[in-house]
Amino acid sequence: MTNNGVLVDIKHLSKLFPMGAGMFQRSKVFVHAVSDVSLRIRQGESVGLVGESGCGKTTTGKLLTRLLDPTAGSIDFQTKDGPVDIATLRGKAMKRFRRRVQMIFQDPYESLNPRLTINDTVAEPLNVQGIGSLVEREDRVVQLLESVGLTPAHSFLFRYPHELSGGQRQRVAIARALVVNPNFVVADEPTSMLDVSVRTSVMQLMGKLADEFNVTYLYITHDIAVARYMSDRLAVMYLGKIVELGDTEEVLHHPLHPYTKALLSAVPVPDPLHKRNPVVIKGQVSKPVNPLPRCRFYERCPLADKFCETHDHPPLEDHGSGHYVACYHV
Amino acid sequence: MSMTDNILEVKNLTMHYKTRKGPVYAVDDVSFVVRRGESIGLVGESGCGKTSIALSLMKLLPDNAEIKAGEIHINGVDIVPLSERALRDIRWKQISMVFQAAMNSLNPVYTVEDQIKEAMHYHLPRMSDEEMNSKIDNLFRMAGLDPAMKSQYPHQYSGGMRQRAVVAMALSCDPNIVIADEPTTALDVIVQDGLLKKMRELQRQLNMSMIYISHDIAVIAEVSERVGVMYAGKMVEFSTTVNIFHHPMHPYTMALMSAFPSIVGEKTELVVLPGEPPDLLDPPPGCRFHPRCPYATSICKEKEPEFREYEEGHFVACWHPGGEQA
Amino acid sequence: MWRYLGKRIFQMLITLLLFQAATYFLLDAQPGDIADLLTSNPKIPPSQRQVLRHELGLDKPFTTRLVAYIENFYRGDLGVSFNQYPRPVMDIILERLPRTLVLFLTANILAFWTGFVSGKILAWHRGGFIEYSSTIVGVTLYTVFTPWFALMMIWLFSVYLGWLPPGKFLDPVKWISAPAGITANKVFIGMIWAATAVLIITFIGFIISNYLPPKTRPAVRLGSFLVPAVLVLFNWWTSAAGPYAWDILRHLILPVLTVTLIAYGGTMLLTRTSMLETLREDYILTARAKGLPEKVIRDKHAARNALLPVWTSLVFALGASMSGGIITESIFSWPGIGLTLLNSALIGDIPLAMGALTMVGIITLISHLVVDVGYAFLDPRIRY
Amino acid sequence: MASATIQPVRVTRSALWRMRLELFWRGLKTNWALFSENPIGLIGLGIILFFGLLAILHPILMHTVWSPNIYDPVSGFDMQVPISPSPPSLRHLLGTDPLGRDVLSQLMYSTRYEFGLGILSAVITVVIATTVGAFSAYYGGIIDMFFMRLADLVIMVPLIPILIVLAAFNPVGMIELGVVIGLLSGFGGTTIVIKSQGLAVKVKPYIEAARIAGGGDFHIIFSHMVPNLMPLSLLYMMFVVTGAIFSEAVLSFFGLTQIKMSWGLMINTTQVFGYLLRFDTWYLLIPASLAITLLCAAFYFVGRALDEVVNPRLRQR
Repeated sequence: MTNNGVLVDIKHLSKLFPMGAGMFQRSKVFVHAVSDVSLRIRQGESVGLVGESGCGKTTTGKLLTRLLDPTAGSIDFQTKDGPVDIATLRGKAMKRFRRRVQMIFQDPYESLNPRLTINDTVAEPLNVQGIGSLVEREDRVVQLLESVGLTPAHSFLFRYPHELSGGQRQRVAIARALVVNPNFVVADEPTSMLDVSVRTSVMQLMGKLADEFNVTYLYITHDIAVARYMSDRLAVMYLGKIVELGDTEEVLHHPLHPYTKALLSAVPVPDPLHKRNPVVIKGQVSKPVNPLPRCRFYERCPLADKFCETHDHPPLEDHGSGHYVACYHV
Repeated sequence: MSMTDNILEVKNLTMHYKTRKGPVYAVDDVSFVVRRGESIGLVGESGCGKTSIALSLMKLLPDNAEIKAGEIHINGVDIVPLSERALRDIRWKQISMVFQAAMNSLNPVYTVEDQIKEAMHYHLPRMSDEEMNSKIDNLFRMAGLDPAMKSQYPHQYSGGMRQRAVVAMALSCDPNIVIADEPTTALDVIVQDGLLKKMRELQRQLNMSMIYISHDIAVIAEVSERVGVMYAGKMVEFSTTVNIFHHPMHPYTMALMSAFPSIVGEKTELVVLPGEPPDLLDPPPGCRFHPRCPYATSICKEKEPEFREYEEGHFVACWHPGGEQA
Repeated sequence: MWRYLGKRIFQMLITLLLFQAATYFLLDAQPGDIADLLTSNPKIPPSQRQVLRHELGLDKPFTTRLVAYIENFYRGDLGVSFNQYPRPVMDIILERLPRTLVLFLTANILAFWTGFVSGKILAWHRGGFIEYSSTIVGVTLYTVFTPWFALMMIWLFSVYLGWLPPGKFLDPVKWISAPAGITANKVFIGMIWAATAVLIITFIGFIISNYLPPKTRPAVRLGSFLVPAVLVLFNWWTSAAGPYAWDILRHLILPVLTVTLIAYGGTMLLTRTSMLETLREDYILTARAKGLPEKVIRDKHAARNALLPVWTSLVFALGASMSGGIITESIFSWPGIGLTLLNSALIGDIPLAMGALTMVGIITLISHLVVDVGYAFLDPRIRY
Repeated sequence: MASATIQPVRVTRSALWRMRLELFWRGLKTNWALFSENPIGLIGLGIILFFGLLAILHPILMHTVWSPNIYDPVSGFDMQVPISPSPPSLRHLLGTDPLGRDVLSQLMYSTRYEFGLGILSAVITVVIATTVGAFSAYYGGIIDMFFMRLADLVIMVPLIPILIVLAAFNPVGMIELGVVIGLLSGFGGTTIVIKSQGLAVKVKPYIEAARIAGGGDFHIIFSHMVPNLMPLSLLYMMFVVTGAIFSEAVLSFFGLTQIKMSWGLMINTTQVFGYLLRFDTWYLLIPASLAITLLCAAFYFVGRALDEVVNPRLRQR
């Protein structure tokens, strides 16, 4: 693979949502859901995107699957003919893109159409893109259902989502995402609605299928403990910005950004004897509505000073061995 | 142990829901004791009967639910046979509750102050208006909220603030016991951490008993002194938190511990617990956990294990506690 | 709030304009020109026909006439009735509007209040004989064929029991000997003012009573209703118009009762459903956990929230009630807008029919506005 | 790719539709099981079936037992009945009307047309409301604004007054009436309800999943949105049937329609000949009025019961 095996190259990606715009008036107020995010995802790795609700992680996922169009910046996706900016895709090229990028959603009760059978749901990407003959499609669906552990597959084909448990539904959703053999899958909190015992098996299944199908994951989650097990690298988002990025274990054990430190010390630990560091930040996440040109974390940061107040949001800089941090005080 | 030390005693509580397909035993023969000033955790997966226990403790059961057997002693009084009128005086005054969805447990058309005051009006009729106002201000400050916010409507609060308001409301009549049913499920970690710390602090400060209910064992580890583990309507293990986390005896508890990811310590392989929790309409015979249990033998399929004390203060319902072969 | 109100009123005017254009177009495109109808009407003297043609501008193109019509409407001129020539349509409508409004408002307020209270109580006591029988009553009232129901009311109260007059606005025999100053409309308007005054004083009394200690509340509320009511009654009793007012009142009772009952069923059923849904909410569980008395949970927590969807559905309920009102007016020969609409339509009096239809539309539009604005007061989550 | 060690059992094309039929049947059965738990719904269905039977029976009776000259609902006349209207007798089970026609025959004959009218307007309403609602919700913007303002305009005037004016100046029969009622409720209130439901469907993740699967707008509207809006449309269909039958009866009662025979017209005839407020000629007023009320109530009952099937939140355990 050329380009050092980079599969997705996100450059200065921004997404602004207008607020309170009417039919005939243009809004002057914008929510900066994602602002100037750059990230490279290499072929075969799994990147975890963590942050609190409203930090822009889901918006990033939607931009990557082109459910939303970016306001600025580009997403270059590696294809046979070299990198292509997905925002420019139209028609046939768009359909080809749909075969290569898929998504798994958070809520297994809402992400499957209640009026479609499991067969119809899993075969939908094949049907709408006209891949294979009817018989081939069916073989493929059966094969996928077996792969995600729904056996015997044909006993599931003609059942409806409401006849399945949460874990089984999420397996169906995984099968649907993988049925077109994609290279890149955006998984948006795929296990947050599942119970502990079921969650582990779905996490393990996703790991197994990543090797089997040669899939690259962007794993979006608010649960850092889960992200630890699902990702090789970790990107921490705060108010539309990536504030820290690096090898998962490195970030967990040596967090550099004050926000990451606070976040990690707030995560409860399943060990009553463990003593956590106290959380030092105050206040709560607000919406990034027309943010001032300074560090997004300024109001809550224990290290904030005059320099932070007068300078724009700090750039994401390498602090050795691929550990990037966006802070003036590191 | 004398009666007064045990603020709450649950004995052989059995409760079922009548459904069109037959009775669902959501709580089956559950016994435990809560001491004064102690915090207890109830942990289990969805549908294991945690919330049903909470609702039984307040006797706030839906129409199709019925307590079939057992006793619930609050301060020495069995509330199971009590009339609705008599229960009204016990609720909130002796035992109050923080519900799972704070978003929905506040009435959207009244101010938060209104909703706190109305309970105080009924339970503390001799309190003057000024006393009530200063008490609410105090409660707000204790819960970490600005008292100026009390005259706002619930929709003007953020998720974390709303849950704090609900905690303030639960404490308004100085209850002996507070049940918190998944109080932080919808919250972000930093907000969750703040709220849990606050609740723990208040519980110690006011010497209340608390019952935390959660599916998240990490949260339970943070807040409780003793823990009960529920599986399919049964309590399978009950002991001190340290015992449960470091010396679990029931195979289900052991499986839960090794399936739960943590951000500290070595990254160990998570162990998958095969299968899914049973359908309570048709639970498996014998031990309810046997179809998923790696240690199951023939006796597990036939006879239900007794919930008994294997070590001092460590109760387990299993034929092979600790996984050893019997 | 004011901005929202302004926006809504502007929207309403646009809708009204479009509506007028649509109806004008529909009626203009009729087979048989207006001119034909006009010239064949024997009540109009031949010498007047050409003048009329010119006055109505029937020779001009459609759009010009439409613009002229709408312009005149905003000047308060709706043209001249064909049938009651040369009486202006506006005159007829203004005479009949109060009669319809009284019927419509009284019946709907009564129906909403009783329907809400009984629906709330029914939902609280689920199951058993009372629920089933009242559901049947509710559904019967909701689905009964309105003309038949009105006829049954007449049959019961005026033919069989003989308590009330079977229809019409007043008893002509009685009014022949009326003194010169007393006309039907004058008396009726006087009655409306009196009733409004009583209502306003009662309303103020209720508001004031909320700030008083709970023990004195019932007395103040009762007083604020009884004192003005007795005063008004005494005033009518001594006045010469008294007996005539009583005659109108007697004629009013049966139509009001009929429209009330028709509108009652829907509100009652809807309140019941809405309550049952509200009772499932978590805040009801919280209220019960707080150990509040049943009545407080029902009235303060459940019913207050159940009111919201019932109130929104008023948009449709008022429309249905307007339809029911027209039917009722015609069965009782109650000379309001509904009867005017029906009669003018039947004899082809196009200007009058259009005027009446426009009036029905305006009443509906205003009630939609009232519903919307009322909702903003009821739901603190809505702030415009 | 996974190694397919397990030989999958192929469902061939011919078996596929059999499978779908079976699924459909199974769905029908579970829905019926839910519906049949509701006594009110069953009563409604019973009444509808009873009237359906009356409608079917009429042509059969006309061809066998009833002589057309005597029993024709419009032009029949019985020489053996001396005075019309005549009270019920063995020959005329519900008596004869002021013109000497058999009331029962009129009642049965009209049933067919009432059903036709109800179904016609309901189908028009459902097709329009579902399509417009789905498109409005999905595209939003200018399309949505246009249809919603149109709906505002349509619901500005209640159904009965607008129909009175329309019918007074145009010749209106059953079909015209059905089309007009269908259009008015299709573009009016029903669209608003379906659209708001459509907005709830539009934001479901399975719609996004369908887009990521590569589905276009039409695919999403017709395979995901419409099927999820259908149950609600079906429910409103029942209420439209009620509205249509009621409106026709009112208009015919006022004598505004060009319909030869209907329940409303039967009452109109009674009124024209001055028998309305007489209790001795009850057979002229009550059968037709009762038929209108019962059939309207029946469809309303079925709608209410369907509501509990469609909206699980209303279901009692």
